[in-house]
Amino acid sequence: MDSATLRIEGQYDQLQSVRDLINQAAENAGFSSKECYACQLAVSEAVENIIRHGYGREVENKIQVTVSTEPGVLNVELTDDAPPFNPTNNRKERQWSIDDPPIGGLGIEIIHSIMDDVEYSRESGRNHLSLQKKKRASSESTD
Amino acid sequence: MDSATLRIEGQYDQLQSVRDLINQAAENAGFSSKECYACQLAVSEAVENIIRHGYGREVENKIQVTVSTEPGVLNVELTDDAPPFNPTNNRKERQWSIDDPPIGGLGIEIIHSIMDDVEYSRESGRNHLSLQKKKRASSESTD
Amino acid sequence: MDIQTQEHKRVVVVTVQGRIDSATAGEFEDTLNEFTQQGKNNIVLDLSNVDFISSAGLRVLVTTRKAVKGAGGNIVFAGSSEQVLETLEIAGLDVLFEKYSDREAAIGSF
Amino acid sequence: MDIQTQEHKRVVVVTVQGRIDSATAGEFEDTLNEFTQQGKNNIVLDLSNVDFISSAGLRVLVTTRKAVKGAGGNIVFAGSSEQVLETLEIAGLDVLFEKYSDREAAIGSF
Ligand SMILES: Nc1ncnc2c1ncn2[C@@H]1O[C@H](COP(=O)(O)OP(=O)(O)O)[C@@H](O)[C@H]1O
Ligand SMILES: Nc1ncnc2c1ncn2[C@@H]1O[C@H](COP(=O)(O)OP(=O)(O)O)[C@@H](O)[C@H]1O
Repeated sequence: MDSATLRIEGQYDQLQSVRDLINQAAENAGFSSKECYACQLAVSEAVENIIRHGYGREVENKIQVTVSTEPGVLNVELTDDAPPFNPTNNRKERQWSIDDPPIGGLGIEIIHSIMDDVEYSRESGRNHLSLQKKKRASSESTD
Repeated sequence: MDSATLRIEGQYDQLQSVRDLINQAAENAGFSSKECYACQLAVSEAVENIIRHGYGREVENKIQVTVSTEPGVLNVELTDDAPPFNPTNNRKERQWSIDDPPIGGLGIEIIHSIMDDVEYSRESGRNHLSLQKKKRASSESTD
Repeated sequence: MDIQTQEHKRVVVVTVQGRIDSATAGEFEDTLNEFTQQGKNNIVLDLSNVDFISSAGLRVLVTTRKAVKGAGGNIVFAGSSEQVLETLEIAGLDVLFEKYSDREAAIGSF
Repeated sequence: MDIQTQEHKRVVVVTVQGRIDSATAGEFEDTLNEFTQQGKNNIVLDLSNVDFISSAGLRVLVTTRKAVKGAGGNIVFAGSSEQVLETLEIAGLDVLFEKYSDREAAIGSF
């Protein structure tokens, strides 16, 4: 199992390096380019949320990103010092029509729809978010 | 002095070979590409007129095109058996505004504005139209 | 001569390739008439690949312009070749047609 | 992120290159707001060179769509990258935006 850790300041200009790390790891795990993109998106959503909602503003607060891979599996763990927030709670079923589409609340849904497993824990005053995605067998041929 | 003669049926599908001949001759005379195009246009107008107005319809009536060149000079002579028509007569000064532009009568004006010399004669029951253009000194540098 | 047409919501685009002279002006005219008779009077002409046009072609342009302007439309150019511009200039008719750098800008002009 | 805008008579074209995420969505939104505040509600978006868009970008798309639709306009796509389509699909929002193959067709749709 390969793994890597990145510590970033909680600032939006750090997002791309997080995505680059995730993309590299997803490629290593043998994911299709579509799956690699989806993983970047899910993790970006989570990190954007930590910065925007967790830390509340763009200040110098650290976020730790740890990725580990084995063939066909990508694990990402995000750790931050912001107030507790559990994105696996409070998910409301949304009903929307084309005339009244949702304006917000997309980020968490995106994370859940991309990742196979989303787990949250609060430990030693920190938020830990674990995301796991497994390669789809069917996508091997299409990408 | 180089010269060449082309005899065509008075049909529109022959126009391009006339223009090719003129273009080649104009190039030989050392004309700029703009001048070459203008010569093709003037002669095409004359031949299109012979077919449309002279012979009146697309029938098998011959038109003879003779080109001769010397450096800086292109001479074209068009001969046809259609009823007499002298395109150097009856040129009316046109006044037009942008709201009421001319619909017809452009062909003969185009010929006169391109060619330096336009001469008509009727000989042995044939129309002879002689067109001459001289290379402009000023255009050498611009093309 | 080769003619392609494309209909957008309010604008039709007519793309011509090759030569417009007495041999082909009729077909060119038919294409344009078909649109104007359907009340499609916003016309973009792409003549960037026309390598020869004589007054037979200009006549079509001028009559079509008259028709569409009379119906509240317009006919504008989206790119035209050197040759088309040269013929228009020699005939003194270049002022009649608004010229745009590309099809996008021409479509957007309506 | 790089934004270019082009104003036609009835349509504005906004071309974005790069990434639209929380770092850049604000600038993207400002650009669009500037147009809608001027009553320019027919918007063509060319996102064919956007290589990443997160929900921060989608939010701008959805709010702008709401604004322009409310004002009788629309916001349509003229070409969008695989990545943009993928994000839209994952979010289930791909049905919201008419997609045209190129800018010409998108401009012509108004
Ligand atoms: N890391 C976080 N810390 C605190 N609150 C969060 C966090 N992530 C999400 N939230 C809360 O959950 C809501 C929904 O988040 P999300 O689905 O990403 O949509 P959006 O960011 O558009 O509101 C947010 O508006 C915010 O109130
Ligand atoms: N070769 C010709 N034979 C007979 N009549 C001609 C000939 N060329 C021109 N004409 C007459 O001169 C008129 C003007 O010709 P032209 O300037 O080419 O414009 P158009 O062909 O558009 O009418 C024609 O309408 C026709 O009546």
